[in-house]
Amino acid sequence: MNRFAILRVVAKLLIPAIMLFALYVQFHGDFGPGGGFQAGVIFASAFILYALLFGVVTARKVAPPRLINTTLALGVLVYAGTGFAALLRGGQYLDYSVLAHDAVHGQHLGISLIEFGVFMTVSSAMITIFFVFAGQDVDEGQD
Amino acid sequence: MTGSEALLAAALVVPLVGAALIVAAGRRPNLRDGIGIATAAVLAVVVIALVRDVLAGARPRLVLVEMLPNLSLAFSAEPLGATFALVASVLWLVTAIYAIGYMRGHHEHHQTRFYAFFAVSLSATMGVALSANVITLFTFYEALTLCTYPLVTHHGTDEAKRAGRVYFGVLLGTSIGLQLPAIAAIYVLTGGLDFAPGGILAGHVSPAAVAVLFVMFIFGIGKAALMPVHRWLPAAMVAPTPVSALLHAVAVVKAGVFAVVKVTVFVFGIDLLRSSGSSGWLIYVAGFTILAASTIALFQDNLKRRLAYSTISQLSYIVIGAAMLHPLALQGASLHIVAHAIAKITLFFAAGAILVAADKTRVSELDGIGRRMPWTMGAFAIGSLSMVGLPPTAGFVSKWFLLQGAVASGQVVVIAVLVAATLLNAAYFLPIVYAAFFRPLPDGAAQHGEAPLASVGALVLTSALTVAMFFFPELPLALARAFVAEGQ
Amino acid sequence: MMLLPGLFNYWLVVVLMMIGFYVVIAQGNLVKKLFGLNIFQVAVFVFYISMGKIEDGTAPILVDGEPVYTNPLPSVLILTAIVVGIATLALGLALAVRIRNAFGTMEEDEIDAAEADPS
Amino acid sequence: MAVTALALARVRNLFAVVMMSGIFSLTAAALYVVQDAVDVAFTEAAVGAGIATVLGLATLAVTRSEAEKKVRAVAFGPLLLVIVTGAALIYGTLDMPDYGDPAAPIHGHVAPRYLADSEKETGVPNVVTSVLASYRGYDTLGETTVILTAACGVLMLLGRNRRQKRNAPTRDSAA
Amino acid sequence: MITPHLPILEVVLPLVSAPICLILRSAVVAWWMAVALTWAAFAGALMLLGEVLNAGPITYALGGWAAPWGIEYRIDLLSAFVLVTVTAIGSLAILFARAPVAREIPADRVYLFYVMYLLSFTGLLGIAVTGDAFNLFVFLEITSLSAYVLISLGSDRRALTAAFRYLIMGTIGATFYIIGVGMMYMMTGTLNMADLAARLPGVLHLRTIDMALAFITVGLSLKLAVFPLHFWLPNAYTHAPSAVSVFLAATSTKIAAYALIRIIYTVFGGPAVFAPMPIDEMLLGFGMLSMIAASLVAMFQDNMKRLLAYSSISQIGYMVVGLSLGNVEGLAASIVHIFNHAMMKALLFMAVGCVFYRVGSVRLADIAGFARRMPITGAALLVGGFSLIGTPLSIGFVTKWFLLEGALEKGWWPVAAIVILSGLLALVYVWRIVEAAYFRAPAPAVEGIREAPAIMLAPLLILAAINIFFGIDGTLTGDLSIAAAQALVGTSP
Repeated sequence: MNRFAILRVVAKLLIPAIMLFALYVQFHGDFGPGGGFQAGVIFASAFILYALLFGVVTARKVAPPRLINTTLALGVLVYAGTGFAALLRGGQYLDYSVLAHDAVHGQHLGISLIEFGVFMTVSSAMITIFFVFAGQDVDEGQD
Repeated sequence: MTGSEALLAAALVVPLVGAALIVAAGRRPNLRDGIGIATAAVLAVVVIALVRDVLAGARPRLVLVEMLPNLSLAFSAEPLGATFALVASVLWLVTAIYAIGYMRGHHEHHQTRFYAFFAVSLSATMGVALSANVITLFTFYEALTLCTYPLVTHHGTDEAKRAGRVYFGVLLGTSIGLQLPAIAAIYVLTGGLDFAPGGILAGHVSPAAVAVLFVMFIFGIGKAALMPVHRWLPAAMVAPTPVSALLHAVAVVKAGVFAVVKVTVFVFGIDLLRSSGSSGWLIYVAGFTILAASTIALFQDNLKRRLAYSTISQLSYIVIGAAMLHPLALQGASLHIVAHAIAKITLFFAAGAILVAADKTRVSELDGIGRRMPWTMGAFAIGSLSMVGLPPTAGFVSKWFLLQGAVASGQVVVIAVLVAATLLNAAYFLPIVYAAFFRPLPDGAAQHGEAPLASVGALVLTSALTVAMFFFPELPLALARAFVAEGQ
Repeated sequence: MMLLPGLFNYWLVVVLMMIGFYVVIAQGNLVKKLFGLNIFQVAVFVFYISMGKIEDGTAPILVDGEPVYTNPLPSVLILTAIVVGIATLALGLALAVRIRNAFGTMEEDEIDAAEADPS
Repeated sequence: MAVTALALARVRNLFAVVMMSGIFSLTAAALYVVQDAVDVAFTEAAVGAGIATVLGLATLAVTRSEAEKKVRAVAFGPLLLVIVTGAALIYGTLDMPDYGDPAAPIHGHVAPRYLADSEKETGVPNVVTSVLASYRGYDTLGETTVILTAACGVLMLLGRNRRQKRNAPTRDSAA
Repeated sequence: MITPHLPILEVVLPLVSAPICLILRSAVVAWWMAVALTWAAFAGALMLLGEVLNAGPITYALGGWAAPWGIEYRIDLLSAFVLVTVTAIGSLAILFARAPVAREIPADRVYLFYVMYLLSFTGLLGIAVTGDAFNLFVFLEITSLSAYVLISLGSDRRALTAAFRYLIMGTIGATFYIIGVGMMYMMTGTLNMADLAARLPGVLHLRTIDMALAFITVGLSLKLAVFPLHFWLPNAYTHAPSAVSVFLAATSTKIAAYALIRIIYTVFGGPAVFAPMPIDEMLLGFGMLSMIAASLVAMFQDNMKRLLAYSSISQIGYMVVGLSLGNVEGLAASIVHIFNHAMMKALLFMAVGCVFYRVGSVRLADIAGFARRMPITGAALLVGGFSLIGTPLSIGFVTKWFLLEGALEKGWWPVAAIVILSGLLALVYVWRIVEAAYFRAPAPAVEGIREAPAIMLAPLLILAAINIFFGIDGTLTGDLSIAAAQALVGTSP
């Protein structure tokens, strides 16, 4: 695996950068292109890169499937929960305007929340899917 | 709910309750058979009471449930239906007694299932007889087909299953394929399906449509066994004899001709058919069926098959009676429902008794059997006379009216057919009687006596009824008159 | 492409769609089918985006003084549709892997043959 | 693009197919940028060129397949179907407004309100984001659910611990 | 607080329950949750139906954005009726599912099965209530994706290829659908169904709109499995796990039929749209072909599930023919058949599932004579069979009656004849099952089996009761569907 040494070093530098970029995309979505979905994909690609270089087994240790599963589900729950929050505050489902004191603020909060939900689900879904695919070899090898 | 409405409901429910009780008592044969007879007796009483009410002018009506908007399962009693119900219920009582002797004497299996379906079939028959609209009639007509299927295939042999398929295929095929669309068409054309005096189609349809619908109905009612949709009836003869006797001489086939008469009179209306002239062909088809079936019967060696073809031919008497569109002929048709029922059931009972006691099914084996089984063959002789239409039997009465109707409406063809059919009937029944009594027993014939008492008692009773109807035709005649009066 | 007049853009999209469609229905390899499906869908996405385009428009990120924006709605729809597309692709590939494990092949005709022979 | 697509249709090497698909997506993404749909372009690049390619390669790696086994003649039945469908589509385009026509009905009904009011109503300058997340937020919830479905589905189909099942004799339910 | 938000809760509650099950990872909890949610959804659907009957269509603006800008839920009589149907099936199938799922699915995946089930259920509900053409697509895909997975779980490896083919065909169908929606959007600038309906008449003459309708129709017909587009269906239903066959056979094609009715009648305004395009004749033709061809194929099947699958295609033909007649009766036949067919097919697949559970096979030769050992299952099969044939007093008759009425009202005798003929063919293939079940000597595999467990029998009996009850008293469903059909046809200018 030594021949990957350079790659690994570069990757170790790159991966935090990619994650940071993902977060930027996440929060910049309001003003420029981007949003939860794109951020999720980018975030996931950081993991995928990690898994490619260090092996799926190691990657699974960093991000245990169980945790990923939970965030996968939680993302949808955050999204749907935002809708319920709106309901509880007397608005229609997913009506963010009621979430804060004034409508625009509420919208902003709501959009951020659901974008975060999307981010969680998308990133964990992508990681899950990749791990499962890439894990095929590993799992078979263990037989 | 008035008294007669309660009777109407009871007529439908009693057999069903009976069936349930029969299943419940399945493990105790004596109790089960007792329940069977008791149910039949209760039904007979109920129907007789109902008939009395109907004769007194009551026309009870009962809407069970609305199946679809403007389409309900409804029942009512009018004279023709009452006649049919009366025949079926009284003869069921007799058959119930007979069946016990037969089924036990013949060691049939699955007797509980048999009796239960028998009772359910009777309920369906009552539904047909007492239906107040075409859709109810159709529904119970189909139900009757379905619940007699297990009876036809009772033996479970390959032959029985094959016969069952023919039975099922022809009956359901014609009814779904022809009758149902005709009903739907009538519904679309008139917006209703209730039977009404004078018919419901008048003024709604063109003569051409009347003709088409009439054809669809006549052949859609496969149970009337008009040629060429008669094939199912001989096939059904694989069933145990009580089934052949009650269902394929009385309930099922009469449900067919009953439906033909009822639809002719109360849906199309005599006047409409007469004015549109779209029913004339029926006389020829029915006439052909009478003669052709009689001729085929002549060559059948299997006794039950011979009886089956005889039934096909006799059913067409009723159809021809309806087709003449004449009051007297209609009375004849109504009477013939009764007359043929009691005579034919006698004949089937006799055939069953011969099978049980002597284990014989062929006409050619019956030489001299009258000496061993005098009661059975005596009853058979009476039934045969009635089939031929000779006095002093019921068959004479109905044929007389048919003939009168034919004369009055100037239908020479019908007269000719009736005369020819009489000769043919005589030709295929009387030799049996002759052989039974006057030919010597073949050598080495097995020793046997009469069939079980229950069976013999039953067939003696029905033969007595056959004769009685000749001397006391008041009740069926009154019903027939009331029917014709209502149909006008 | 922008310079081409009238309906040409749509026609091109149609051609793309049909290439994808052809790959889906005519090709035997399961993976190839899936990627054909992908092309088919992407072509449809292009179709949507094309219809949202407005001449001399700019991306719908509101800035002061820009009068004409491209229609944002198709973009939104297509964002959703892309996600659906990748979901379908992932699932399809997963199925393809399972099929490969079960049948030992990813060629449709070989699978058909294996199915006909139930051993 | 058409070239890439055609190449994809003809190439037999599956590795190349996946790569072609990636290139195709990238081209599409470029096209989106040209058509002012930057968000979509971003996504297409990330998904079509990124994730889809990676997944495709992973599949190929797992199944250890490289090329289609057979050379296929052009299948005429499907070709005919495709031509008919394409012709129908072309026929459908005939009444379409010209590309980029500002007077097209699509620009006249619903969209202007988003452009005019969304900033006021949601405080988000990127209209695509505001429509996606707020006006049509429910679609996006559905979309997230689709992703969830796919992830669960893949887990279910290929997840670990499948070995017991695979080694068990596959019972032939139909046989 | 709940009542005004019922339309959305109806869909979102099952939706959120799926990820919750995913987190909890427990098969038992997942099952109970699915039961609770489906039954709650059923109750909600009934309440919605009551509300629609009392107060007319309900609309619900999601996110508080008014209709053409935001996504709107719109529940009219038809939606409510379909909603009740789907939730009824969903809540009964989940009861049925537990035992066979425990047997057919590996234990560590069972909770995922219920997650998928709930998602699929959510998707179906979402389709039924949405008033937005694109939103319909999104939920259609939720249903479809989960359906692919569910089907692929069958114990036979052919389930995998069946699911794959379904995936390809289903995605093509969905893509066609969005092509059509895109064209409509292009010409009208809106995606809201009601808004589309208002704006389409102005552009109905355009070729683009013709093609939009054509593509949507073809796309949905693929999902619907109308005759030449049915290839995915028989394998999918045959090889899917029992519980999945029950659920999908009873709901997925029905929802596609609903969507087709919705698009043609609500969006395009009903019969008027048929004038420039021969869509109705084509649908009529293919519907009739479905009815006959699929029945003919069904007659020769030895695998009961496959037989039923082909019969489904044939019954789908009824719906297609009904909606293509373009009159109230015909449309009512389609609508009532959505309910009727769901009920009868669920019943039949459940009965077959019970047999499979005990006998381990669904081939006619292997299950011969089972009805004597499993009298309740046998009787249920019989009831379902009669419904398929359409004998009076069964729900199948209600459909057939409406259909005949619709065809005869237009004076289309040949259509009536085909309907009748298809019923007769149904008689043949149903009777093959009945004969095998009752009148054949018991097969070796049948010896010594018991009746299915109570938890499978309970939904089976409920369905059988529904089949009989609504067959005897069809006024409720009949009136509802006629009212729904009138509302739809009445919207046409």
